[in-house]
Amino acid sequence: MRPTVRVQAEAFDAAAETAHLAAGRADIGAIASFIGLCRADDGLAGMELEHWPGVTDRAIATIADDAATRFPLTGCTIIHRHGMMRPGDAIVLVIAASAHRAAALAAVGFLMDWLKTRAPFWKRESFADGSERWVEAKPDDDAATARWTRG
Amino acid sequence: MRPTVRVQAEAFDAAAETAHLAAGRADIGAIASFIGLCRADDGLAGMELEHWPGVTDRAIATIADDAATRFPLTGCTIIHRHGMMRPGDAIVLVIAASAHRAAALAAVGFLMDWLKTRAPFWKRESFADGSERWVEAKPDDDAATARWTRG
Amino acid sequence: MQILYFAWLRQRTGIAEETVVPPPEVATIADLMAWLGTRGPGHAAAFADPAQVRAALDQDFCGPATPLGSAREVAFFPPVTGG
Amino acid sequence: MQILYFAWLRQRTGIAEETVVPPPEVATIADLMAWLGTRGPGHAAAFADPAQVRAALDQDFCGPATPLGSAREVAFFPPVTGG
Repeated sequence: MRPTVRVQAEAFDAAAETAHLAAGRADIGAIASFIGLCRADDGLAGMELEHWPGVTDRAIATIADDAATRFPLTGCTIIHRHGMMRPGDAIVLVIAASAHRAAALAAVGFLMDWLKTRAPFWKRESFADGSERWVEAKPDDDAATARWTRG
Repeated sequence: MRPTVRVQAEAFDAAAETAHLAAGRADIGAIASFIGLCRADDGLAGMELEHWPGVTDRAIATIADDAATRFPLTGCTIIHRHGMMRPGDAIVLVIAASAHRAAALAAVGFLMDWLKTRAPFWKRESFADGSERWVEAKPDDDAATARWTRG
Repeated sequence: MQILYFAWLRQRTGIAEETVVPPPEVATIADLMAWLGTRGPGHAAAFADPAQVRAALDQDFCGPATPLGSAREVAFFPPVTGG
Repeated sequence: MQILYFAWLRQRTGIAEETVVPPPEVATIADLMAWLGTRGPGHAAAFADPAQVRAALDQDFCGPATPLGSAREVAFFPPVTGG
């Protein structure tokens, strides 16, 4: 199983990516997916996602390969956007396909926890009043990621 | 939040349902979804899903309302098909939207566990050699559902 | 009293529903299963292993010890397999 | 040695990258942060709280005690906030 990983400025088409994972197969019983979107909290006007070209892609590919060894997946797709996001924009897409639902759902949870805490992205929020701030990492996200290394 | 619940013979459009949950909102940070599909295991040719008209719909609506009290969701959609499924066909769609990813992902896991063990559907598999069998309930599924009632 | 059968209970009894008037000593779901099992070979096959049969009384899922009370409809079916 | 800055480290230093030749006593990532912090007020602001700075040595994430060895590229950035 070769994961699909893309870091891109363009919007993605979740339905097309899902169809691509399932095309021509009859061994998939479960497709779990996650879309992360830009919220308009606190009068947010936009959010700029900075990445490290080349390195971010490879870091995500490593995480995807790790997921493929942890869970019996038939396919896995991760697309993470960079650049300026507006409220309502979709930022990240994770899809995991498997014979069974538990593996597909767990893989998506695992991948999102790792993307949050290990993929080199930095978010700068800009607000209607012209102010800006860098988003700080959340201890909760680190704790969520630590779940996967315990035991 | 009013969940959307449908039990129908027709195929569903996951992308349209997702777009419907997100339309006109900027308070959604996470959309988790699950699609269950018919696998071609053991030469399966088709799977007939029997339901209890009226009662199945209400049982799913009750589960969806329960999810909405357990998790801070902005929206939730459950569509379950009945009738004859062929390998590769999508059978069930669950989508949960929330401000944050943990709630959306947990709600989808919760809903799938409950659909598997509490929603009145019965599956009859038919095989290439003409044989048929009723799918038996899995102890694993009961255990998965029991997770949500512990503690 | 209306009885509904689903899945292999419908297949074995050969009917989706029937109207019955059980005798007064049939007081619980378990009693009703035992009594219905005497109605013919198909019914006997359907209720041969009561542990594999689930029930709903007036559309509420219930266990075998549940009293029938003034129920108008009882449904019998195997453990569900949705999702 | 090539130094890369991301996010608010880039903003505070005012540069995305620079080439430096640290003195031989600069042996670890922590040493390098302290030394870079002396290069000007922007650099001082960037490295004012080293606990908030993460590093990668030749594109591998590493801790502050990591020896620089013969590294060609060191990147500095805040804790990541993807997803």
